[in-house]
Amino acid sequence: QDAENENNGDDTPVAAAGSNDEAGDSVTIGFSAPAADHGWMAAITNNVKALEDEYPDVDLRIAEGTNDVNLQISQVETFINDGVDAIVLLPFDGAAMTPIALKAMEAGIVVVNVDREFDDPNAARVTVLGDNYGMGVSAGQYVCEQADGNEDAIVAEIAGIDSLPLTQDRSQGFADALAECGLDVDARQAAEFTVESGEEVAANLLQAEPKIDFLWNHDDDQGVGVLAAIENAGRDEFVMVGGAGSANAMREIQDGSGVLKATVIYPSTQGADGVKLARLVLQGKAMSDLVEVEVPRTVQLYAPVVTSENVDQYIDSAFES
Amino acid sequence: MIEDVTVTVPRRTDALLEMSGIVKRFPGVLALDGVELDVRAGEVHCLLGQNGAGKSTLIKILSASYQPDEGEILWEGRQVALTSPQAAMALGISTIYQELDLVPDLSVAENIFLGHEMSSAGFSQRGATNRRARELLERLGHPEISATRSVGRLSPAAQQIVSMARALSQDTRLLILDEPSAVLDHGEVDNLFRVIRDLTVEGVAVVYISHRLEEIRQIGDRITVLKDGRTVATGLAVEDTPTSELIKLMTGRSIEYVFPQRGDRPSATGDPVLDVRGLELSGVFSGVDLSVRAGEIVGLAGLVGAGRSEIIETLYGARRASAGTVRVLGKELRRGSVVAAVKAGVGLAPEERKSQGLLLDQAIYRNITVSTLGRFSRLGMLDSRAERRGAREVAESLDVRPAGVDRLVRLLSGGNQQKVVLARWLLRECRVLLLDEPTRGVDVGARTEIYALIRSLADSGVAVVVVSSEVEEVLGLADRVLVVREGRVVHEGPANEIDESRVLDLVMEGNAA
Amino acid sequence: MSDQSTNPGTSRAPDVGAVENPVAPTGDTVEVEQAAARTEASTSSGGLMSGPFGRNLGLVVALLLICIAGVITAGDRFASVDNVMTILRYGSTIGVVSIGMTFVITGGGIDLSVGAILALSSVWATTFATQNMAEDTHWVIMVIAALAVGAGCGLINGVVIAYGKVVPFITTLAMLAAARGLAEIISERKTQIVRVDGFKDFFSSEPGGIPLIVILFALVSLLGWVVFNRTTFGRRTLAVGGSPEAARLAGINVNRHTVMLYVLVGVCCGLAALMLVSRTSTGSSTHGGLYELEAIAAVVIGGTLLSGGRGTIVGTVIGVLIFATLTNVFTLNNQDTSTQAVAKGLIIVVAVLLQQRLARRSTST
Amino acid sequence: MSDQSTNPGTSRAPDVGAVENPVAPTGDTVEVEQAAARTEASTSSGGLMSGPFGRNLGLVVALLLICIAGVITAGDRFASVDNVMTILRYGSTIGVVSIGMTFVITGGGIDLSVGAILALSSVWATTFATQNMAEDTHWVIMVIAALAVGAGCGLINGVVIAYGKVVPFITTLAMLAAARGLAEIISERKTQIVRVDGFKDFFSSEPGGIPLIVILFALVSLLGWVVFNRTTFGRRTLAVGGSPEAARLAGINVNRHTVMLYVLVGVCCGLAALMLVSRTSTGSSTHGGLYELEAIAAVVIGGTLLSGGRGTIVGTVIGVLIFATLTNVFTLNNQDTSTQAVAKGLIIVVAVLLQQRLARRSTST
Ligand SMILES: Nc1ncnc2c1ncn2[C@@H]1O[C@H](COP(=O)(O)OP(=O)(O)OP(=O)(O)O)[C@@H](O)[C@H]1O
Ligand SMILES: Nc1ncnc2c1ncn2[C@@H]1O[C@H](COP(=O)(O)OP(=O)(O)OP(=O)(O)O)[C@@H](O)[C@H]1O
Ligand SMILES: [Mg+2]
Ligand SMILES: [Mg+2]
Repeated sequence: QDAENENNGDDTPVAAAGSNDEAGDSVTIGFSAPAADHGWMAAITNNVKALEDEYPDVDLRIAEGTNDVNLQISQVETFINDGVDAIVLLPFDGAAMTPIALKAMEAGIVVVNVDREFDDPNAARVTVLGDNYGMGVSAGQYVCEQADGNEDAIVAEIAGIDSLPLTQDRSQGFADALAECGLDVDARQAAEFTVESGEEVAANLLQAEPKIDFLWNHDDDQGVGVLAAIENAGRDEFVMVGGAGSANAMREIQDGSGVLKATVIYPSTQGADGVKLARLVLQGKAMSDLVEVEVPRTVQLYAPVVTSENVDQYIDSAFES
Repeated sequence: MIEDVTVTVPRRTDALLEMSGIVKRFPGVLALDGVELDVRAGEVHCLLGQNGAGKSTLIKILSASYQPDEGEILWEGRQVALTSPQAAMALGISTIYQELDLVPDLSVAENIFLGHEMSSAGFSQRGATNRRARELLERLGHPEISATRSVGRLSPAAQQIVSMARALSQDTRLLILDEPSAVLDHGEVDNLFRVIRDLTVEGVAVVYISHRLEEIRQIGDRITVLKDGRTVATGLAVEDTPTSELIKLMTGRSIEYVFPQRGDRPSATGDPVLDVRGLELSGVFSGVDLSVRAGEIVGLAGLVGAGRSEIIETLYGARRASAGTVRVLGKELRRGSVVAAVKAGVGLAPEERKSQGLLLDQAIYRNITVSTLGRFSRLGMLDSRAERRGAREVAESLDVRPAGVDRLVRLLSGGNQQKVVLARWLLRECRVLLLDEPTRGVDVGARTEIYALIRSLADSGVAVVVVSSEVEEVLGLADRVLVVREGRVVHEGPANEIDESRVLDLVMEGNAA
Repeated sequence: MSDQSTNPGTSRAPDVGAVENPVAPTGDTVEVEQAAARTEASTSSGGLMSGPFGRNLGLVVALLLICIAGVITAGDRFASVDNVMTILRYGSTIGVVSIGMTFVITGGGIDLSVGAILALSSVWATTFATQNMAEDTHWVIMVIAALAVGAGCGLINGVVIAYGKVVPFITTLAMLAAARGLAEIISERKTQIVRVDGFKDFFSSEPGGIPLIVILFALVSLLGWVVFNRTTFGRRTLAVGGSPEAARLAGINVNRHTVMLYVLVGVCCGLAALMLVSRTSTGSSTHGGLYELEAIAAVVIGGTLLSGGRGTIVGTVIGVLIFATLTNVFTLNNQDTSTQAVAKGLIIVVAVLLQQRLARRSTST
Repeated sequence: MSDQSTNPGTSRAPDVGAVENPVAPTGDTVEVEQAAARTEASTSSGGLMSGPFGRNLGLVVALLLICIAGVITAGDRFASVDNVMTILRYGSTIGVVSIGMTFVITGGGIDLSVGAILALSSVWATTFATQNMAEDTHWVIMVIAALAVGAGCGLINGVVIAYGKVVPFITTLAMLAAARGLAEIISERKTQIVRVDGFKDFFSSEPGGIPLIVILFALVSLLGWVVFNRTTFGRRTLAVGGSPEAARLAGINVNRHTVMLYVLVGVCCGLAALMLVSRTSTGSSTHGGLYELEAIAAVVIGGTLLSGGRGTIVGTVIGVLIFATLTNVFTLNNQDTSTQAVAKGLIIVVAVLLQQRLARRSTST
């Protein structure tokens, strides 16, 4: 309470960001996400957990990660029953979680939608989006750059779980960007975001395509398996681009001796960003670098390409898969 | 009794059922090869034949559980095609199968009416069903069987009654009973016969299959004999056909002595090989003392349900005794361990041959060597040549038919299956052999062979314990007899000092009161 | 020739009397007692209250223990009407599937394709075509579509199993792959959003304060109980599962009955699909993931014999509630997935052991 | 009867014919007939080659058809040594697990926890502690760790099943949850990368141009075949699975044998974990996802009876190859996952039907 008062009376103009970090009213925030069955998703949850120590004024309730929308709905119901102040939701399936999110909003709870978008704008106060389409575009543009006008280059793609909308978006962005420079995807297989599936799919794909020029792999976690398959097959004639941006992939890029030359970041801090924004909304704060006095409705994160040139800039914030 | 029947039953001569030229092939087996059978209303027609002669196959064709490959069936003079069990039932053919076919988790009443449930709009009429079931059970003389009890809880004998009730629950014109008496004791069999007579008076025809020839004498009117899938005699009048001739028709040879001669037994005075003291299984039996010497055969007589099976299963370690000791050659066995018993040289031929004794879907030789695998292996590697040779030797010495140890046990006749179980322990050269109903469902020929085999095993120094519901068998085979009633041994003494009626008295005592 | 109809004593030991004969020393001493306990329990199925209660004592105790754990760790947050509704709403979908699964398993089969059928039904009911038709006519069209798809898949399963003689495990595994694949193709892997308001309004209504899907689950359970225990269909299911040969000889058309069982579970999946569609307002090829394992687990924990011939609807309902409550208590306590998984594994085994011991005690006195 | 006893060649028939029964389990009513057919076949089977071949004719045909499809659609890309190695490498991990699964299923059990045990083994073997230890001592420590973890999990499964009398389905389902949860806790849900070079070098070596993991799979299959068909252990497994009660009364220690079966499959999972670790150069709690279904499918398609008592190692190996080749052909043709799933479902059913029909024909002539 002392801290709170201090905070209120504190007008130091140093860094507005700093003042946002200072303790405010105690708030309870529920967090629910899909099952942490791969590195990126695990990093999402870990980053959220880390906030608990950072903000003593936030009481974080983290529900079990699940890929069953029925269960995830019931978790949100539990949050509503509990009367939490805000719910940060990374839905397994955005559309499927919309009704319950609406219900939470109706109950006066601040809902922050992360990563996979609801199909009703009223279902969330703030939406934090990674840019899946943009991620595909970034990867495609990088490939175009490297192909440098060669329209015969053979491009392969190893996607993530194919039944997720985000995978569709990434592939769409990739295809659209390639089309700009006259390329297209010659072989595409979907893995399951796991190391094992990455290895399996890559081993077969490499066999199917005796010569490849570019390979985009959607996810660096399954990428560990893809790289293993490439090593097993003794192939090195192509350039591989990763996705998500794990520390592992960045070390690989830094090292520069392998096929992996770049990766497109898909921030694993989205969940944590969602929690931070929820806190700001609840405490009536704004994003201090903006003039705007309210937290904006939508925040879309940027999907930069990391190459050996700029890897040092990103490697420290990358997640360990 | 028999005279009564022949007087009161109005004999009709017109055949209710005629089967002719019935052929049934199974892959590699010609089970029926032109069988003839005619059955008249109101008669008890007995079907005789050795194990594997084709009796069960024939009646399964009659109940439309199998389709014949050739031959025709006339019902009241009209040719019929029995295409499904329902079609047979619609004609009024009810069957009690050799292998009890009941659903353990349904109640008695539900089993009785399974397939022709009393229902309205799909809803079971439980009240009416139970009432009808009780009536049927009462008619069968077993009002004590609760209609709502689940069948799995009943003793085999009671299950047999339920099967009967099931057969009677429909309008029956022809009742087929395939070895119904195998699980019944004396009193029960008499009761069964009473029911059968009541039915024949009403004009129901009965086809009766049994390996106990004295039953045929008691209940039968006419006889058809099958041998190797062919009819060797049909329509024989029971009164005019001596048993010896029946045996000859069935087996193709004459059998003089059913039970082997007891030799003089010097070993019977030696130390006991098997010594049981104060054995108890709480709630089932208690205070059982039993000692068997090398070369001795001890018989356990008693009613079905007296607990004889439990006694030998317990001393074998298949159930954990609540008190008492079992010693083999002076060494005490670990309680509740079959492995220890087998190691010590004890062998058991269990009561339920098919489910407890045999690996039905495996070859004969594997069933024989399953307890002796160690002998045919080095460091766990089997020498299957030696294994087969070993198995073949025993199988041949027991005359398991057909020869050849690669056949699946499932396809053997009951008698030969029993020989396979015996062969297992013969191969193991065990010191103590426990036999539970060794001749249940076994034909006269094989029965004689099995008796002889048991005797010769004893003569070679094995201590044998035999449980049997046929008092005659116990008295004929054993040297010493123990009578068991309600979990207690009520009499013990040499077999030749007690007769059948005395045993029956002992067994019934208390039941009658 | 008619080789199919000529076989006695088929896959099970032919001697039914002997197989489950209480006199037989089954397994070992422990098992004999269990067999006795089990049969005892099923004989006393006379009264609705006394029977199921004694029989399911272990389960009820397990459920109570979980509830007590919930109250201790989460207090009023656990023991509130809202929370109970949350648990029930969550359990309803899988519950309806589990009721159907109880029939199939009791009838001697198994269905691994329930989740996939659910997904396919949900997708089919929410395709643009169906929704357009529904808008033009009535949303009941969507309901019919879902149920018909479920029934159709069940029919295929049933026919392949009963007449093609392919073992249920393989048949339904194939259906799992095929139905989910088809759902993905139809939906083009997109989540399909329900736009028909009548449908949404109906299914998310809460007559008397109780969510409709919970009411549906209750109705299906009740109906399931009646069919299972009070109709010839239910009794024949036990016969077909416990002893197909005996059932055949009793004149039951075992093949047809088998087909009906799979159609039944298919229809249950269709209904569950509708419930999930209303809950999520979407149809998706990812719906119902791993429902097969969850449903089978609930059924088996409930006391239905995996090898067929013995089943209990009440047990299944309690089994479903145990899993739903357990998950809820974990959520209330902020447990992470991994600890939950380990704890769940332990709890499953302990519940079954408890159930066995208590069932034996309660019937051996 | 007499035609039976004069059947020639019974005495010199080698035991192979009888060991692995030729006919796939086919539902219910056809079985006795098949049983008869089987004897027929086993009495007349000439040698080692004809036995497994005739018996698995349907499977071999299915595999050939898939290969032909591969050659037609992908030509040399399919029919190359490299591609064959790709298929084999892919099938090796699941293959080793399936060999173990064949034993458990034949012995009357089932193991749903194989994937989870594999994950736990892989994680344990690659924890930093172990890796550090391995650097200090020798990478063999990692091998021992993986095998020991597999054996330990199997031991727990076996003891709970054999002595606790909890049905295998529930026990191993619980183990599935628990082992995967534990794997996540140990690895903190991170993918653990193998840093020990000796290990990598050894496992990714290709003696004679054949990848070591393929050689391991071949060795395990061979060993499995020998144990299954030529040892007392294999023989007892058949007995225990066929009729546990008869086996027990014949003096077999059924409980101990059951425990050994689960330990065996556990060790197979440990070995498969090492293979997967070397192949992906990582240990992860996500390894082995859905292996339980894949392994069971391969085993059952191969002709092992799901209810126990009859099994075939050769069939299992062909079953594994069918699935691996199928996946490969789909990938070569750039098929999407959904189409693959639908096609796989159809192919599974067709393969089993084919197998049944051909096995019956080949043995009834
Ligand atoms: N389903 C079947 N498949 C193959 N052979 C069979 C089948 N059923 C019976 N057999 C064979 O047909 C013959 C006749 O068998 P059946 O059961 O009719 O004999 P049975 O006279 O009833 O003998 P028992 O007195 O032992 O009951 C036997 O050789 C038997 O092995
Ligand atoms: N597991 C069990 N559960 C319930 N009752 C049982 C069980 N085992 C045996 N009984 C009952 O115990 C009694 C003794 O049966 P048992 O079979 O030992 O008698 P028996 O003298 O051997 O008769 P039989 O001639 O039929 O073998 C019977 O009434 C039987 O129903
Ligand atoms: Mg017979
Ligand atoms: Mg007995």
